[in-house]
Amino acid sequence: GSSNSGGGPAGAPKKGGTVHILTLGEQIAHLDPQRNYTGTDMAFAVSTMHRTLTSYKYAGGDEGSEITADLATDTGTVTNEGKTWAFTLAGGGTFEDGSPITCADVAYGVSRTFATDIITDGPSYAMSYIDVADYPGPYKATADQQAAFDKAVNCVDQTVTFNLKVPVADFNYTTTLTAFSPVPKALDTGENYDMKPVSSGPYKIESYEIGKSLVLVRNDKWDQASDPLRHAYADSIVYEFGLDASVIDERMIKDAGDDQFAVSEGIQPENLQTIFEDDAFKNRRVDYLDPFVTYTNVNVKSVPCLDVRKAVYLALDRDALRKAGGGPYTGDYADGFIKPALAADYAKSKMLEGLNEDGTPNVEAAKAAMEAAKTSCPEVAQHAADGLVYPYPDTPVWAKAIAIWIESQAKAGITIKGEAVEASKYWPTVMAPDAVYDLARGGWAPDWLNASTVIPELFATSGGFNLTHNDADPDYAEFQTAVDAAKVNLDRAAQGKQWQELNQFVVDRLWALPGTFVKAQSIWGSKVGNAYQWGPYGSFNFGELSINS
Amino acid sequence: MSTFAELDHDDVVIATEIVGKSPRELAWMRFRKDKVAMFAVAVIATYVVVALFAPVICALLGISPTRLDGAALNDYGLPNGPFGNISFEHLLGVEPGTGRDILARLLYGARVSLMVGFIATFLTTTIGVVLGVVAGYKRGRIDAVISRMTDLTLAFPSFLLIIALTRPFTQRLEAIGVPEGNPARLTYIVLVLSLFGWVYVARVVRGQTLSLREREFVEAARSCGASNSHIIFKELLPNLWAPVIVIVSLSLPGYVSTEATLSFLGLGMIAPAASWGVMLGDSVKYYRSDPTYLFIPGIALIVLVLAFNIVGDAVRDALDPKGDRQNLL
Amino acid sequence: MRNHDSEPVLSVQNLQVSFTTDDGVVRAVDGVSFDVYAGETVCIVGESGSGKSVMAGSILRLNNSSTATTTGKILLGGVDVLSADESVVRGLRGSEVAMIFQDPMSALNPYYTVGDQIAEAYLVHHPEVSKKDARQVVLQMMIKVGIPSPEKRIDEYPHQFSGGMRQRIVIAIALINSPRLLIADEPTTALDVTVQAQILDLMMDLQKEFGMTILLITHDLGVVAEVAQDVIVMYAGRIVEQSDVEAIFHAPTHPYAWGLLGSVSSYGASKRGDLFTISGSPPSLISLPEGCAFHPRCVHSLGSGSRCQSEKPVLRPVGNNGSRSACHLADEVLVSIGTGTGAR
Amino acid sequence: MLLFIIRRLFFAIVLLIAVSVFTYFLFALLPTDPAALSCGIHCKPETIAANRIRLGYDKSIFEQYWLFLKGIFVGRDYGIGTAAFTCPAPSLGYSFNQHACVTSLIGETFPVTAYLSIGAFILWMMIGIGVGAIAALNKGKWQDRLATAFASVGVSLPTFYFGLLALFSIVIWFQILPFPSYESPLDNFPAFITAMILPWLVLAIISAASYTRLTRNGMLEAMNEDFVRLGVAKGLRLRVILRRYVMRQALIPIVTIAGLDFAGLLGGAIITESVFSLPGMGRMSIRAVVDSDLPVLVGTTMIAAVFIVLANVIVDIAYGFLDPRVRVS
Amino acid sequence: MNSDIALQAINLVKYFPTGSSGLLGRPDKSVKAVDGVSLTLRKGATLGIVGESGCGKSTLARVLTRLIEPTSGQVILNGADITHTSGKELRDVRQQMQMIFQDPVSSLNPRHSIGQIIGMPFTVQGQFDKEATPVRVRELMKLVGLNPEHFNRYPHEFSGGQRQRIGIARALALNPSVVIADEPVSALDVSVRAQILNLLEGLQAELNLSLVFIAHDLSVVRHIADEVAVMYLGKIVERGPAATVYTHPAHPYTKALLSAVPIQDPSSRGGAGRIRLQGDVPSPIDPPSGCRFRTRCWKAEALCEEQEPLLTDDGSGRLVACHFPEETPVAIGNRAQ
Ligand SMILES: Nc1ncnc2c1ncn2[C@@H]1O[C@H](COP(=O)(O)OP(=O)(O)OP(=O)(O)O)[C@@H](O)[C@H]1O
Ligand SMILES: Nc1ncnc2c1ncn2[C@@H]1O[C@H](COP(=O)(O)OP(=O)(O)OP(=O)(O)O)[C@@H](O)[C@H]1O
Ligand SMILES: [Mg+2]
Ligand SMILES: [Mg+2]
Repeated sequence: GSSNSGGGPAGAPKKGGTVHILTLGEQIAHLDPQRNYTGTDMAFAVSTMHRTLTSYKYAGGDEGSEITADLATDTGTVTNEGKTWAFTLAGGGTFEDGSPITCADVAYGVSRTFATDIITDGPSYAMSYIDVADYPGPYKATADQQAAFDKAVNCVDQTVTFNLKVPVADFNYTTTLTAFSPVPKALDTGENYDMKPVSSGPYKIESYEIGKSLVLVRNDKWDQASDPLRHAYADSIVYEFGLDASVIDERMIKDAGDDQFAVSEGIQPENLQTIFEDDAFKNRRVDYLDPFVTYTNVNVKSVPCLDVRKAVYLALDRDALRKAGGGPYTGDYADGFIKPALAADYAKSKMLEGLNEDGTPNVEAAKAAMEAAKTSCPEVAQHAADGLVYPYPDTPVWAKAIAIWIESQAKAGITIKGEAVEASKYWPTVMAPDAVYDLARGGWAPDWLNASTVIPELFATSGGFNLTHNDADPDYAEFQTAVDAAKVNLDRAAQGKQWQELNQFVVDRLWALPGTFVKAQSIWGSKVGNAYQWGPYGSFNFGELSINS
Repeated sequence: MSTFAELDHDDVVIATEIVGKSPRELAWMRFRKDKVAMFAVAVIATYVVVALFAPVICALLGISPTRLDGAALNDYGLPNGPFGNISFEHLLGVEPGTGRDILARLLYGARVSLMVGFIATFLTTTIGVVLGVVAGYKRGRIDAVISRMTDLTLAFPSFLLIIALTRPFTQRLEAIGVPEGNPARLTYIVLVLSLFGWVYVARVVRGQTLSLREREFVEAARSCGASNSHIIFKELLPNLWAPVIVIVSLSLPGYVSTEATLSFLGLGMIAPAASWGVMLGDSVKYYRSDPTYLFIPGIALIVLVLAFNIVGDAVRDALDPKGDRQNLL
Repeated sequence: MRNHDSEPVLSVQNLQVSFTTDDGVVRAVDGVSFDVYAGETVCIVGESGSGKSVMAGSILRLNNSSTATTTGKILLGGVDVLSADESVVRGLRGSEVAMIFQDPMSALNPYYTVGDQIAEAYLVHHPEVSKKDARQVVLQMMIKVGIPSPEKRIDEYPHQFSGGMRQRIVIAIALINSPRLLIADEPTTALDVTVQAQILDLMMDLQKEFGMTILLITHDLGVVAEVAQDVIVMYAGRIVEQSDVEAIFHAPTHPYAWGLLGSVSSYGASKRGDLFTISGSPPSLISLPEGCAFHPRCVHSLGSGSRCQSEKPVLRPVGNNGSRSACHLADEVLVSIGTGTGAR
Repeated sequence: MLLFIIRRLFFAIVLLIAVSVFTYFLFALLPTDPAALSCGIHCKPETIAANRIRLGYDKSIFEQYWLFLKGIFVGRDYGIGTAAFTCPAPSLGYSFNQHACVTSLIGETFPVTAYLSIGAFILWMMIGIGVGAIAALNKGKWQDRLATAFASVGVSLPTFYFGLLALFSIVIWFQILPFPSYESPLDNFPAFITAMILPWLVLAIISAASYTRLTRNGMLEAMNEDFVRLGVAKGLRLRVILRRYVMRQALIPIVTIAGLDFAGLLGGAIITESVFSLPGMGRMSIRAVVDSDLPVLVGTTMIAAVFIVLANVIVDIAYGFLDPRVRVS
Repeated sequence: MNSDIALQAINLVKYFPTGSSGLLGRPDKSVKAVDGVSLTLRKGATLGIVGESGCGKSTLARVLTRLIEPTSGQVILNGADITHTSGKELRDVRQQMQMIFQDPVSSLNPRHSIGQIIGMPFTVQGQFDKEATPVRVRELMKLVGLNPEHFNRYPHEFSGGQRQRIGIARALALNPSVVIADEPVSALDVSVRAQILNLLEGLQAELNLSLVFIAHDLSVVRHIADEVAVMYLGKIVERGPAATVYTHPAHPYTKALLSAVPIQDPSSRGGAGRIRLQGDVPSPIDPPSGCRFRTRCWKAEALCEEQEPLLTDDGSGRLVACHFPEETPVAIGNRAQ
């Protein structure tokens, strides 16, 4: 359970002031709603600039994970056995130029997702769900293609209807993504929309300089009455980019000047002791479970031997890894890939026998497993002894982690060949179809509170983040069938059960080795109010931050 | 007149009063008098020896640069004891996060840092001296070509290029058979440092050669029928050691420092290998929670670089004592 | 020696200059005393390294290096230069006493026009004069030292001048304040003979015009013969002989002076007349031979165990023409030369 | 003189073209595929192909270079269909990562780098020459030793280490300055100064070192010049001699090197900008390296080269003004 | 070809390109360092060449020794044209003809011991022999009056005169028949100068060398030369038997040069009839038209500007390039040779 607390002294948040966000990033990955697909950035964009059809409640704790209407009047109507979803706009919303938000703007926004040659990096749900073929996006579409799209996503008055290829039980969760935000066609600048998207929320961009700052000011065309969710306490929000991680922590600890009005995006492991051992920070720090689960993918194709996978898992010094990340603050040892926060889908799974609960390696058991492997699959065992290729992002943190891997696996007679990959190019590199590896790290947060955004994504061949090559496993067919069944099950409780079983199915086969249910820590300035962690995104609800004078 | 051969027996008497010493010996004599410089030499020698025998020393002390010591860390992953857990077991404490022994990592790191420094210096010096001498001596077209190469090399923002090309070129190197990982990276660093570094050596050497070649002993050698290679290698080169030694001693620390910077940027050595750069880059984060760690690699580097600088200055003074003649002010 | 009624312009008394070096103490000037009287031209001759320049430099305290030790007295118009305040010495430099150095190529500041440099020397001792007036003075001076079209050349830089012309500029700098004493340290050695002749003539003309006293350092005896009244011969940091010019050329009292004269060829002599040589080379100033520093090269040396090898000769009057000599055997040498048996 | 300048400029342009060719081909032939990198986690072969077209890497390298060159003079079009747009001349390309024309990106970041460079340059010249002069005037005394040590320590510290150390100690331990946070001097001058003073100092101290050395040696050499002796013999004051005779000569080599160093800085003080979070060109270029943002990389490299080459020309011309001997009549 | 002639130069010209123009900075002017010089050196004789600084003496020496290629003209050594030899042949030429240099400091490699320096000719000629070479070097050292025990010493340990002896020993190493000495005593002290002059003279007699002796000071050449050539601005203005030239110079320049040398006799001070030349030597880049000396010549007339005087025999075995030479007394002309 997460200890999610609201920040600052009690009492209703006040209006006014400037909130600062300190970050080491050089820019917001994407401000273009259709390209925005990272937790923090979505929390930021949704709460300040990009209203969506549906959203999560603006609250901390479990309540924050509840779906609610935003632009729409309700959380959507589903018909046609889950294949048709309709949302009616509540009306009254306006863009920053004063023009009203219409159904056409929503449809246009969605259509942009399809222009993959410009609109990169965004989620692909629209493309996989919406029932249209060969649509190249609005920029290049011929009239026919556009007409086909308009049929799939059609507007009648202020009601937008999505016609889907497959039944999607929780499509209204999908629409919480900014990819379903409206974009006024007349103001679309394509490639450059990323730098200055048109706001539909309470704030708009005053200036944006990559590597320096993003300044949001109040959008005077925004009407509180039309927006049931947002409060927009602060007068302006300033994102400060490109700061050194240590410097951010230091500024937060020092809490001087404008930094009293600042929040940062996490605490470096080396400073956790300072912040969590000192009561001076009691009211402006939080330690919470964020949506992420970390794990290690095993390439089932190149390590087609359960004994070897077991040996690796048993030999792994998870305790050392956790310490390197800040001890218990790194997170809890995971027992699978579904976090307890996904209450409907989570059940404690039965872990590998011999795995120490305290995270220390069980060298004896690992050696035994290796011995067993030498008879059950001698070639794979030899491969493990020769060296398992493990690409990792070339960062200081990972430099230590890989050292721990190498050192702890060596004790069981397993060699790890670390391969440093430039951090920014890590994912494209390991996800390339021809990438060579035996082990690969993974970390996943569900897109919404349904393991349908976890198990199929991570372990089905169609999943966007399957690094396990598990189709080489003879059991894969069985798994696939079960996943397909679970996906279209409209009975949420029964579906949850199916996910639980599938989770156990993967844990048993060790297609991936569960790591931790990640915990995160945050600190905010002493004058910042309303600093709660927003569950679905695992970050502050930036738009709701307030300033206590 | 008596025969001319007899003329000068008095000369002989006088000349014997001068002690027979080669210029090199004289320089060495002067150098030896500089206590600080001798100490610096001792420091460098210690570094080299310690780096060479790192495995032996670690074995003797029972430490290892890779062994994890979770017991030396607290729950936050920070060293348990005061001063970064300096103890008998870990003479310089342990690395936060992993508990690896800092002394052992420092010793092994010295190998990388010194290797980069020495090899890069060797390469730059060799290339620079050869091209510089040839350009200065041959003049004409060869000089023009080398000078244009120099101009072109200098026109590039070298550090940016070094950074930008690290990954792709390491991959290229791996593709052509350099062992993956650190060997490839080391090769790259050394090569790229040499690629941009030779220019400075070549410029100095060319300038020196230009003035040397006007000296009559070069002409004398030619008038005896000496080949170009004889003149370059036997006549000119011995006279270039002085400036070259000075450049070497001043550029070597620069290379060590650049390696450190690349490592800091995550372009240096790959885990679990240690290099001072990796350690420096890592240690700066701990200035609050483990300041001891912060200072250890920093001091190690500064002492080395300082030693080289002192030696470089002293060598120059020893080789060129005329700098002492300050007549007026 | 001529009689001098007046006070000497320059009186050097027991001057010693030594430099501490890595290899030992260099006794560049080792107890030198002499007087220079108004209107005279005194030449100092001696081999390279015999301490001429160092001695000359001391007169204006130019050897202020941290490694130099200077003792003795140098009286310039009643002021002891060696103990005087820096400001007093600065007042003397360039106004009372001016210097010309050997190498005109490097003696001029390459970064300023020659006009500026001459004017600078004038203005520093005439702060009340305006730049414009100073320029007029400089032009006058340039005409005096024989620089053609000075209006044009005044604004040129030293590198645009030939060696002879540069030396003229240096002379202009030296003379612009009409100094009482001009110290010229080998002013013509770096020049060609034809130019050397021009410069010497110029200096002598100017001496007449300004009534200066000149202390001329040279190692060219021809030059001495042309201009000197009094001659000082230095060897290894000491004065070995001081005589008037006639005496030096006709009756040298020191074997070194004698050898120096004999070893120089003059084009009047005929071919294949073997030159007399002083064998060997000058001693190291760090470890001078015991006794007379010249004895290892001296044809008259009395051999081992003699005074020549054990006792430092002092400079003393010899003969009857006012010469002073620092040779134990001065009188004998004089006689032998007189009879012409000294030459081998 | 005019002909000389024209000739130098002509060579500069030739050199720049060579640099542009080298840079362009070097980066373009790298094995990394920017198209594959631009779509992150969700790369599918079709997306990569589409991206390649979007980024313009589908064209041949020669065509790309031609477009690049043409862009400099007439601007360049990007995008497709209704989403097309233009980067006006002089266009150095378009950054798909930063969604901006490279020229305007450089226009935004360059002032920061320029302020940083100019301030640091002034400071380091003052410190370097001042300390060097003190050393020269006190040769062999403790002041000299101290200055030499300063010079050695200065060059021996890697910028990132010294920078962070300075930042932590001055801002955190001694709390003398607030955390630097860049503001344009036109908006908030005091904030600008407080943000810049530390990076200025750090760069200054690191770079001043070699100037201390140069000044010291240059002055000592100058003091041995005959013309300085003549200056003393003229009766000039020490101050005048130092200024007009000694410094004037010692400064000439310094000007040469300072010009090039300054140009090097203008090309991006990469590490300093990163450590102090200054939104300058250096940090932008390192970001471009990380993102494989080739247009920005090529652009910044070119700009840096322009500065270096230009500085060379200016230094050459300045040389003529400083040293009348070099002046071409 | 006269077998009595050791070295002959025929109309030698050496121009050094200089200056710059155009975008590419190609040289557009040239220094006319040697401009049509013809010489003959008889076997066993000494030819003195005098002239002021920059008149082209060293350039001439370097062209003669083939250290640089002449722009035009011919060099003939012992009957063979060596103007364009190269490779092996050139190396043989180097054996026959050697050079002694002006500066005793810069002509010896400070990093080499005396043994190495004097042995260098053997090394570069490929005649180095572990046994024989050191013996020969010691012989040479003795020959020039150096202590053979100093074999392993370095140049900086020797005085100027001794260094010049080292240079001479090196020049003699390969037993050359012709030696060209480029101002070998100019940098030496008066007292040492005489030693070297005597040494050279003695060696020449003993080894039957043919010697070209270059100096800028007529009085030095006087003692050693049989014949004297006077150079002015790249050209020879007067050439002839030493006795004739010294006692009865025909060219005004020679006359001026002689009279400029200070006479070592205080009694003849301020003597009448002394010629003082005005001004400096003009630039060799664009020398005066006609007679090059006319700008400084007190006899110059319009003819001198228009027409270049040719080097012509005035009947006494001496050649002079002047439109208005001094008269040569016939008696003296006959006395020579
Ligand atoms: N600053 C110094 N430090 C050490 N030794 C010095 C210094 N200045 C001069 N000497 C030495 O003092 C001696 C006398 O030198 P000085 O320059 O006076 O000779 P000189 O007679 O002028 O010779 P020259 O004819 O070559 O000019 C020389 O041996 C010289 O090396
Ligand atoms: N390599 C060269 N390039 C250009 N000019 C040269 C070169 N060598 C000599 N000169 C010029 O040629 C002319 C003759 O020079 P040279 O050295 O032969 O004169 P010199 O008579 O030997 O003079 P000195 O007495 O000074 O040695 C001079 O003007 C000189 O500047
Ligand atoms: Mg002198
Ligand atoms: Mg010459």
